[in-house]
Amino acid sequence: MYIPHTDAEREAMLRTIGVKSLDELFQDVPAEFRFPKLDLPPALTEMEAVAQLQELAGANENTRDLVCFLGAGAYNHFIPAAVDSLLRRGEFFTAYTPYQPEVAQGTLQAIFEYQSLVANLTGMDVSNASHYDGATAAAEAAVLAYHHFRGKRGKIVLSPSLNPMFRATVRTYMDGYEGLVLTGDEASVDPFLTPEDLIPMVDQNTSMVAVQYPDFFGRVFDYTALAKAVHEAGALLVVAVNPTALGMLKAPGEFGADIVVGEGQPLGIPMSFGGPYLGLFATKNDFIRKIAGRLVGETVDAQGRRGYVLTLTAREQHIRREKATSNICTNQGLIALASAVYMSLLGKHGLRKVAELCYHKAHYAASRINQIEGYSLCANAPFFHEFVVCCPKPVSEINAHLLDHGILGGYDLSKDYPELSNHMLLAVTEMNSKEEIDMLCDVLAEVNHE
Amino acid sequence: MYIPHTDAEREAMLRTIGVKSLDELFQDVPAEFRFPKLDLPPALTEMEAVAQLQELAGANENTRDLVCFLGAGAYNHFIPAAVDSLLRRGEFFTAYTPYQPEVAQGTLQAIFEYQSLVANLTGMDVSNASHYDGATAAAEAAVLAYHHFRGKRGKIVLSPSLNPMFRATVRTYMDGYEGLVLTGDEASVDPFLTPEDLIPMVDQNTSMVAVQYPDFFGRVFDYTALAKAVHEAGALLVVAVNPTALGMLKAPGEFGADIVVGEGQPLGIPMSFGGPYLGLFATKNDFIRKIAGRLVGETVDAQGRRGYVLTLTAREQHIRREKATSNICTNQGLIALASAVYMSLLGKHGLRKVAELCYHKAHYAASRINQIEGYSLCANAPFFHEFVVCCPKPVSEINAHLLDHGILGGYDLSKDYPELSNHMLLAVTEMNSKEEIDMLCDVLAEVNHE
Amino acid sequence: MSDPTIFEMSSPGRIGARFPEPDVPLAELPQEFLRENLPMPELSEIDVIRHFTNLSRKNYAIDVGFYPLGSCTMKYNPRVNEEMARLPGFAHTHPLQPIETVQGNLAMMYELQEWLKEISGFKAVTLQPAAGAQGEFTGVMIIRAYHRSRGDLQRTKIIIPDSAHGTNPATSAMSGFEVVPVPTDADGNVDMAALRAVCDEHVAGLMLTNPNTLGLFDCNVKEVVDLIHNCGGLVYGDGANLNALLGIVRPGDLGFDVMHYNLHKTFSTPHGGGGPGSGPVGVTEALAEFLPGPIAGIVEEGDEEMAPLYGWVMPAKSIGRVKSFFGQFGMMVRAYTYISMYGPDGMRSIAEHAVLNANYLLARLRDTYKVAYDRVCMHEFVLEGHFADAPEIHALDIAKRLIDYNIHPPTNYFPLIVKEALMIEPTETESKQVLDQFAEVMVKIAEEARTSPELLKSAPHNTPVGRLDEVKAARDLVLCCWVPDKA
Amino acid sequence: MSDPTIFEMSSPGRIGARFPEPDVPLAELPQEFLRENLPMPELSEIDVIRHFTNLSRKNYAIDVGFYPLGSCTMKYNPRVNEEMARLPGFAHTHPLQPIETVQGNLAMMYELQEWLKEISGFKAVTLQPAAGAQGEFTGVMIIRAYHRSRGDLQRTKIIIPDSAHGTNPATSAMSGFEVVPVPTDADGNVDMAALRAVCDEHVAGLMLTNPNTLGLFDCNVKEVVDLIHNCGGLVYGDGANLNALLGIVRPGDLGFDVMHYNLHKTFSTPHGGGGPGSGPVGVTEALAEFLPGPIAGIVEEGDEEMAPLYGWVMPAKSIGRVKSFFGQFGMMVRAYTYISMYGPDGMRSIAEHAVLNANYLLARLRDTYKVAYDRVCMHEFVLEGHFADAPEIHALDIAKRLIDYNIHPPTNYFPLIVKEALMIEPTETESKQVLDQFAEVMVKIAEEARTSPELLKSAPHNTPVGRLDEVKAARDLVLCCWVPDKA
Repeated sequence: MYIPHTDAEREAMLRTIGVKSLDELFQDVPAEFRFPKLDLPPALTEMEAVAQLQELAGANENTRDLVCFLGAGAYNHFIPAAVDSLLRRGEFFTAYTPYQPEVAQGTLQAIFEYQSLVANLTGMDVSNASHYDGATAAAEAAVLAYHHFRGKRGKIVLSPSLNPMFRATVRTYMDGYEGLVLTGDEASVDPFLTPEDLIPMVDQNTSMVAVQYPDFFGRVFDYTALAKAVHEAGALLVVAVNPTALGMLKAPGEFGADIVVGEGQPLGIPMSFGGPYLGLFATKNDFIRKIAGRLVGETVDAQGRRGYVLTLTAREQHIRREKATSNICTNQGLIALASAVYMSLLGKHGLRKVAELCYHKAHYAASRINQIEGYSLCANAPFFHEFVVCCPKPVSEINAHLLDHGILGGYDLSKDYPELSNHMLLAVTEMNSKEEIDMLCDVLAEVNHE
Repeated sequence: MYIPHTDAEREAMLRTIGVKSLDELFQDVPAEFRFPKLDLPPALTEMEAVAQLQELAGANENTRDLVCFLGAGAYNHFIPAAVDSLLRRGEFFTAYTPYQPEVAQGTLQAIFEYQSLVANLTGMDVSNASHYDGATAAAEAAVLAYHHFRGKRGKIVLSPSLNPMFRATVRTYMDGYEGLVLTGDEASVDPFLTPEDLIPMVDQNTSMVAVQYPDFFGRVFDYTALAKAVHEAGALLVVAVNPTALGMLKAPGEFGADIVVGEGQPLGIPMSFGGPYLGLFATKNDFIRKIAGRLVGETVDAQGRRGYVLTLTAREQHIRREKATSNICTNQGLIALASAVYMSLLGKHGLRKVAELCYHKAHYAASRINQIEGYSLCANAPFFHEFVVCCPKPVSEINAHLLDHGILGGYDLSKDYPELSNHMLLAVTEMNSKEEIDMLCDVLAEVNHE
Repeated sequence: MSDPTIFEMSSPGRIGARFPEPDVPLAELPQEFLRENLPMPELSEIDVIRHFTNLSRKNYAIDVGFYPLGSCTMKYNPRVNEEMARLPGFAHTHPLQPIETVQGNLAMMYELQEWLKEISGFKAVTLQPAAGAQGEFTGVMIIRAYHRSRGDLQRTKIIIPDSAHGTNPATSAMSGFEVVPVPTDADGNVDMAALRAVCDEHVAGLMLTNPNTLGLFDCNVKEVVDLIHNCGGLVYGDGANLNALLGIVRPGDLGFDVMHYNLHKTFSTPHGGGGPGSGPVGVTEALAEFLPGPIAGIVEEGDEEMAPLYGWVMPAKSIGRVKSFFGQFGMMVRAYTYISMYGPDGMRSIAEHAVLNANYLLARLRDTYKVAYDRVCMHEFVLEGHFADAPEIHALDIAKRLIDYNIHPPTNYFPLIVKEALMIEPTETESKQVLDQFAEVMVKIAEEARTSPELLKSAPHNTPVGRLDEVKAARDLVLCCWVPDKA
Repeated sequence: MSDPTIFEMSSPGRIGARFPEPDVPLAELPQEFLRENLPMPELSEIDVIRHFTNLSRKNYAIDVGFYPLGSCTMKYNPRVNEEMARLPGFAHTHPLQPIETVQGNLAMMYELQEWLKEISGFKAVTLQPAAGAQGEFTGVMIIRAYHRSRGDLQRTKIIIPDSAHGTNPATSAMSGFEVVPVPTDADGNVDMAALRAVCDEHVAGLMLTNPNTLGLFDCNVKEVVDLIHNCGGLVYGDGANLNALLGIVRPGDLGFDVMHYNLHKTFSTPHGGGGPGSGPVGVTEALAEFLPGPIAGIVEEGDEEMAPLYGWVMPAKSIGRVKSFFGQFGMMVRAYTYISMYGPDGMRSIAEHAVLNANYLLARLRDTYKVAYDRVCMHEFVLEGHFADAPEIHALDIAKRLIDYNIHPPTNYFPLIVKEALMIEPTETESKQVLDQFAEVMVKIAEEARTSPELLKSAPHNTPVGRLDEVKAARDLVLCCWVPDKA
């Protein structure tokens, strides 16, 4: 309990207010519903709460104890200790949104730097101050595209190899827009299609085409031809990225992306059972005034000192109200800060290095698994650090076996793609040693022979 | 590696210096010994170092997993999360000793408050800014007493129920003083003697008498009569305290202690395998100018603003040099801060509460153990949260059995007192639940029947 | 003094965090896909630590002082919550792990759902929404789905009182509804006549903030709810102000159909300088099947010997996902810890003391500042930040002058229905001493407004920068650091 | 602005941290022993967090900026070290646990001992001493024990050059020795003639700081060591300046007999605003049996299948304990992590860059400030902080003026043998950019000393307090807060 009032103070305050009891303050509340008895467990002291939470946390198996080859949208990366050490500063985590810039230059400059880092990493002109996560960033891209064409283009093309959760979220967000068609990822479409296969779906009624890079199966494609076709149709190309991959791969800005979105979790954010994560959102200059969410801009004070403010706030919901195209206010401030610290610490050298480590280790794993009887790689494109393996048995069965050996196996693709039964999506990062990969291979081989 | 230099910067700097290589900077070093090849393991990256340290830490069994009844000078207490959260502030832990008060008011005021808290808790007039630990604080008390009588009193009386490590440390510190006799704790003396038994040892040649409160066996005595006898002989009474006990027990200042020392670890410091800990040191006003270690005092600046400085520095080694009576400079600054935060958080209410919890739980444990066949309590005084149990078997044997049940048993007193074989010293704190105590009793009973 | 940006500090070739060399045979790099330029900063660890440490020191925060930002519930963020969220068992679990390996997480989420239901009188809760605004969006989409599922397609309007939060109209619009505003009456309640006038068969629902943004509990709340229900609409409760109602009254009991919670306000998960928030949504039985999912549920009942098996349940007619995975899990751990340390009586105590503190401040400031609607308030109240005899002084000047006294300004110019609004929410974790100090400063500033208005106009005086040129910021847009590599 | 003290903030009856009610039957309290009054503050958690957060913001620290405090080695404190020391496996082990349950701790300590031996060329190390000063004390007591064990009781003198650290004479005195100073020659080395003059059969030993407090490597070090050895004495090395020697030269190779390490300087465990330090001591083979103990050792050799069993070993003729338990264990974890991340080449790189940085600054400042002994320095150097044409300016004024530029002052008025000394140690973790900025500020201050000396005399200008009245502090001693309860 964090209420500081002593009995004497409470009495004195009630006297000042001119009431006799706390109850008197609640006369406006309908009497029949007033002061309900709540069926909650009795209050714990900190010592007891810690014990209880430790027990809950201890009831999980975590990726410090398990060997993790699970990815599919959340990745097990190394986070330098300096990141959390800065997040723990009360001035960062107990501050509000920087509405009073004179006493919020810390948050504001940090976000300004975050925007710059994201713009540079993605090769785009400008980034916003973050969205909730990759999926909502993708949804906001769809909203932007819709409004960019003033609702006149009624089709959105979603690649089937765009993260299924991203696609689901886009669908939820766009449900309020009557007559809009979201297509491209129907069950009839080959999940392993190439970017070129999407081109025929793009027409003058298309507002945007969304693809992933590397895609959900880990594959790396050159989207130049697709971008050209999309632009020829006057539509926008939205690219969902894995930021780790951008440490070595061409930035989407280089092949013509109009909007880049992405899940920022790999940039120094713990997996934390799925959140809080970070929605990356960057665009070309053309769309600055249509971006949802906050933007920090540089300016000066009366003495000419450089400072930062929230800018273009006229776009935001508290000013435009029902004219606003997004209602986002609180975003992922502290998580954006974490990623800014992570990117600053790793820098040009470290970001490349991590990307290459992921790449080499994943390729070693893939080539070894490909040699195991009963297993084969089943998507033939270049890949980054995730790849699809065709297995001799259902993935759930294999994973149960792996778990017995302390290994968290790959993602069961049949959950999202019913036709991909026995298809496992494996992720390998800098955290996986050769020894672990070899152990994975040994157990996989063993499962096949059981 | 935390060296920021790039090759280009290094070259430019060498040019400015006017040398061609780094090696040239070391011409003064005898060539035959210059640049030895060091046989150290190759450098690890942070990721590798973390893995290695986690492995080492994991090779221990710790008191979060074990049930702990071990005390004997280090205690398992609950530490509110706010304590470490403040210690992690870079402005505290990466600052130096506050030699420049204008930019060190944070450290200085915190130490000033620490001094005040310790003085109030112990009932003394003044506290210093800390010593290394309880044992060295006891040794510094002996040094003070020696110099207080200008070396003319050649006897120091150490109670056998003063922590054996404290006694050992006092002996080491006083070894340089020729002709001094340390007595009272010879093997021939009954370890369980009472304060009154010490009185006959006190004479006009005695500089000080040191006792512990509660004593090493957990016993609580009224030292009033001893204090009177000591003072009548013109000597000083030094009392080593457990600060947790002072949450409920009379302060040593009330029964005439001249110097209070103690191990401050119970005040919010992790057990951390024995260190860093905190040496409490408080005295009556009479000895202010003879206290070793740092003191922070209140003063004002030219504008009359209140501020704090290191004061009475003329006592310190860097000014008095060979005239100084102690060489201490770095003390336990950050740990003193931790204890100040802990005492502030718990406050009057919490300190009393923790003391009572320890007391009640220890007494429950003692009364239950006393009922187990083969076991009995063997020191008949009131006790606080530690007590001695006479066991039916060697303590090491019992402890091995307890450990099999995940219990860290008590301290084997025969290590320090050969005559106390089969004597176990058990500590119970607020961290021990009734369930744990009952489990301890069950296993103890079981051991006896094996 | 302006701190250089991380790009300005960058030195070519400098290396911060290092990583091991590969322990596997090297694969060939896909040359055609490699980027040529990675224009990211090059810094050492000390550069980064110093830079962000110094930036943080330019921030005001709850940890630094009083932060009476109306409608934001800036209460103390307990440190133990931070520790709990960082326990490896929580922080290092992958969201797609088999349920058998994450029973602790699922049990925690399940219990938190149960607690949130109990606290506000709803029958089902989803923890998925990422923040309050997304909770609102979720709620409105559920209202939409509900009507649609009944084939009731004519309901195109959402009624929103003008005392509501600004997100409400934005949310309704983005969900495809037409927004119908209704005014506030002289007592600060919803204008019942105006409300009646717009209630018809096109009403999908009403979004009610209660206590509203004036800090007042709507005396007609039951009538409002009944009116809407009677015309076939549903009532959405904006839970942003739930702090005032904990243990006092349950929105579900009052007839609300759907409501979002702000874990980062009511349940003290830290605001983080602008997030992460967390915006669970509670609904009535009738709406449960529309919730976004998956939701933590019991998939195999337990018995005396065995704990139940927790797993994921997808509501039958779910509106779908509103984000990846299950929500802001780390925030849930914090809120769970927080609620478990208060218990049922503590919940009520939170609201009582939040309301006590607001009324105490109101009592102390009533004679100095005009109060827009002067009655007993709930957790916050709105003053008018102007004086007849100091016409040049605006709410903004008072706000900025507070900074000189090391106090964070209240929310200003909101709600829009109060002239020169200063919206003050002290929260329950502030002591009488802090409130007294604030009241004294506010009185002093009112005096300064008359005697030395220039002090207010030129405030703040001791901050790293003064008032900033926002027009320039929006006109000469600079949204990224100057990057040496690109220059 | 002065922050109130925790006692001034206290409110009677306020409760911060709460604890559970007892789950055992209550025992009778010992009434005769209970205290009546516990005059401790009564605060809430938010009070405590705000208070100490705000206090911390009044501190300068390495994390805030450049801290060139001579002889203190204020290098960057890596964050990973902090995390490692907090691992539950380390932080929550009891020092008296059976050795079988703490093999990780023992293995770490054993390896750290081995590494410290290897780094400095000694044959045995104890980790017990709590800080550098206690390491010195330990070393001198070992010298004493050595002579005594040989029946050589006439050795009553310790020779200490005047360029040594101030603790050296204090340590010798408290260990029962007479201190014999020897001066420094014109080049900044020990005056060999003076040294020869005092070398006789009464010499127990010499305490040599090398590099000395002038930052100079003594060119005659081998001769000095030989002289002392030849007269039967032992040579103590003050390891405070070891940072300059890592991988450059090993004191053990130079003939030193005993030396302390400052883990909180050389191996980057944080200074903590005045501790905890950690002062292990290394010795030659001949002195190993005198070390304080217990020391981590191998008690059962391992083989290919089994790791060795680590345990405690007590040296045969140990001087005894110098403190409880085994030393500042948490600091050892940090130092261990630090050394493991540098490795053998990294060690040398530390010293090289520490020396590079010092010589670079010396080169940039040589024309502006007088250099006491102008030759290639090691990790630090000493300037004279006065100017013939600005006689009223002292080293202190320059130091205080640096604060206005957000730089921590160097050590001043030490060493005593340099007039108006400013002792500057940049350390290896500072970049050229930081050094350049410092050099520019120092040049600017030298100019200000002539053009606007009042700027220096009245500095610092932007700190929470100005120069404080130290005389008053010592005269009107106030060493405790005013306590309401006691008043």
